[in-house]
Amino acid sequence: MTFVVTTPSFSGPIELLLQLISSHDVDILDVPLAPLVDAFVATLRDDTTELDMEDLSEFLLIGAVLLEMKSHRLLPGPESGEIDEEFIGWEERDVLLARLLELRTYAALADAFVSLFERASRAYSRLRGVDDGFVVQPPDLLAGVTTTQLALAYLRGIEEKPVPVVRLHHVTVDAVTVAETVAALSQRLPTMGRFSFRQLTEPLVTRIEVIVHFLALLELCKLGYVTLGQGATFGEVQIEWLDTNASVDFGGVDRYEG
Amino acid sequence: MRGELSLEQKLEAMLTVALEPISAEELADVVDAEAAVVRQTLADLRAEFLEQRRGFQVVELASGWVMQSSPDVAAWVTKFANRDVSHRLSSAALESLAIIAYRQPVSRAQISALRGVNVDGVVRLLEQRGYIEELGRAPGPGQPILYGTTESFLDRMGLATLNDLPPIEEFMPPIETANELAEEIAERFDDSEVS
Amino acid sequence: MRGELSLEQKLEAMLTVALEPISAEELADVVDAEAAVVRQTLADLRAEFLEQRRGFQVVELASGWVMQSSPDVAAWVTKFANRDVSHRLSSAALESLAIIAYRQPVSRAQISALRGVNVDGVVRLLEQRGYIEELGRAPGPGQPILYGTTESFLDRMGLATLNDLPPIEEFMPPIETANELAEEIAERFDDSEVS
Repeated sequence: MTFVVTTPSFSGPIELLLQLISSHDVDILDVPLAPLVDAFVATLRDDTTELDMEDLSEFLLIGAVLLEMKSHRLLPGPESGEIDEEFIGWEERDVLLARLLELRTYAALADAFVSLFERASRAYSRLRGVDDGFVVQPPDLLAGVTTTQLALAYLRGIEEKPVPVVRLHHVTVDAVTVAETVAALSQRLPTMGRFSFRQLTEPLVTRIEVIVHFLALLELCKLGYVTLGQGATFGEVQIEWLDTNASVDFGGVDRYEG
Repeated sequence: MRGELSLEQKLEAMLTVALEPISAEELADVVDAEAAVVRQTLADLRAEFLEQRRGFQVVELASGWVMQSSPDVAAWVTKFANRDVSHRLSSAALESLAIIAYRQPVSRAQISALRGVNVDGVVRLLEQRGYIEELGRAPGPGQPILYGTTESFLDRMGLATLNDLPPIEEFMPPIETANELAEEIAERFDDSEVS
Repeated sequence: MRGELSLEQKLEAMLTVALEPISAEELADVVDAEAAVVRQTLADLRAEFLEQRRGFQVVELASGWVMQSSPDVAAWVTKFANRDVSHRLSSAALESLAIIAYRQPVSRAQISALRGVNVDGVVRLLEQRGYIEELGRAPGPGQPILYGTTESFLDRMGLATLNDLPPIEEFMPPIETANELAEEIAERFDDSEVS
């Protein structure tokens, strides 16, 4: 399903909103974003709607893009860092041209890289090594290697590599619902004191898991079990469990599959 | 037929036997010669094998010198080489890799400012595949990680040093393209001002 | 500058790359030539390398033809092989060794799938250094060699048996334990589908 949003200046699917803003047909300054989020949360809490994680991430993505666009419009002056420093005083279109030319250059270089890679990968090195019959008494290459280092090397060795195929068992592992995560967190958090979102999500592997944790925390915050705070803009999100004796009521937590 | 053994002979034997690239210094150490002499001899050998159009070549990679089959003969060799072909990188990944290679040390924000899209995923992929690594952190707010290419990147490109990368000037778009682009941009700007 | 590839060039490349001796018939099959012609060309190559006093030679062994270091240079090859490498194993080699230790019996293809890179050279090195050995062959297509660790590996790690390896779970974050489990289950499913 797609999210239909209603604002004073626009009513329709959120993707369309983004499209219209991008093409300057709607001014982002005319679009209040808070009601969009409220509507989103309301949809989440509506038991009768079924959501999948893709729609959810889609909304979050579009929301983030809108937020960024709006903040760019609201904040004075460009802040894009060093890249643009050398171009101070240039017309906007000159900067754009310079960037396009540079990009074309790198795209051409990327092609050159491909031929270099291909050529190099067609050269195979020798595997035979020293022939039998040589007295080889090499030093012990394992000297000083502890069993712990070996175990850690194993973990590095099997670390998830980018795999171009979709393996179904990942889905099984990652199929954690927000409701389940709320339940799990309400067990863990009371013993953890004050900690950051980064600490909480450090061991998580996939982006979906992190998103699910984030949503679960928002849930718990809305339900009044935790406080979320941020010291500075872009600072770490700090999480603290509020001392409450009430047990967590899962009734209000939406159940959607990951 | 004994006689003195030549330096070429010793180096050839070692490259025949080695399972990993070896630096000129390490070879020099074993054969008891100056590293500079070893380097020159290896360069001569490389030229000699190339000129004789042998099926093998001596090459300097970032991690050292190796003897390998000549890429021209690849089609005939795969059956015995039985080695996996290098993973393909997407064009987005290749472009980011090119930016990193030529602008290192460079932060994700800088790459993404240039490419106009978020590059977190691509940078992570390049790092996992061993093409790039952290070189350190930039001073200033947020202390962003600075990336550069790895030795393994050069090895896989068949290059010894970053100086062997193709010169960037050769890849800049010709002046006509620049003019065309400039016109396109001007049109687009005018359009948006009208609407 | 390409032009036709010569028979010499193709044969040289194949011998450069091959791990095991290859028969003239097998070589002839790949290059699409008469075995007699191949045999003659190989004999000529052998004579040529001998005459040029190269550090490598092409020889016919009982099981086929190989390219190897020339016997004249044996003393230097021994020195090279025994050179005082202050080295430890490279981290790539150590990772492969660890995978073999924990997953044995395991094939090269399996290790390579886990590590995401080719491991032929590394496995060969570990075998030559006596840390791993062939345990047998897997059933199924190609009958790949299965590797395991040697007694000497246990000795050097100070372990009595493989059971004394530290349990890997102790080093894993919980999520990875779950993934690991899922992978094992998936593998078991794959196996049962194959067999």
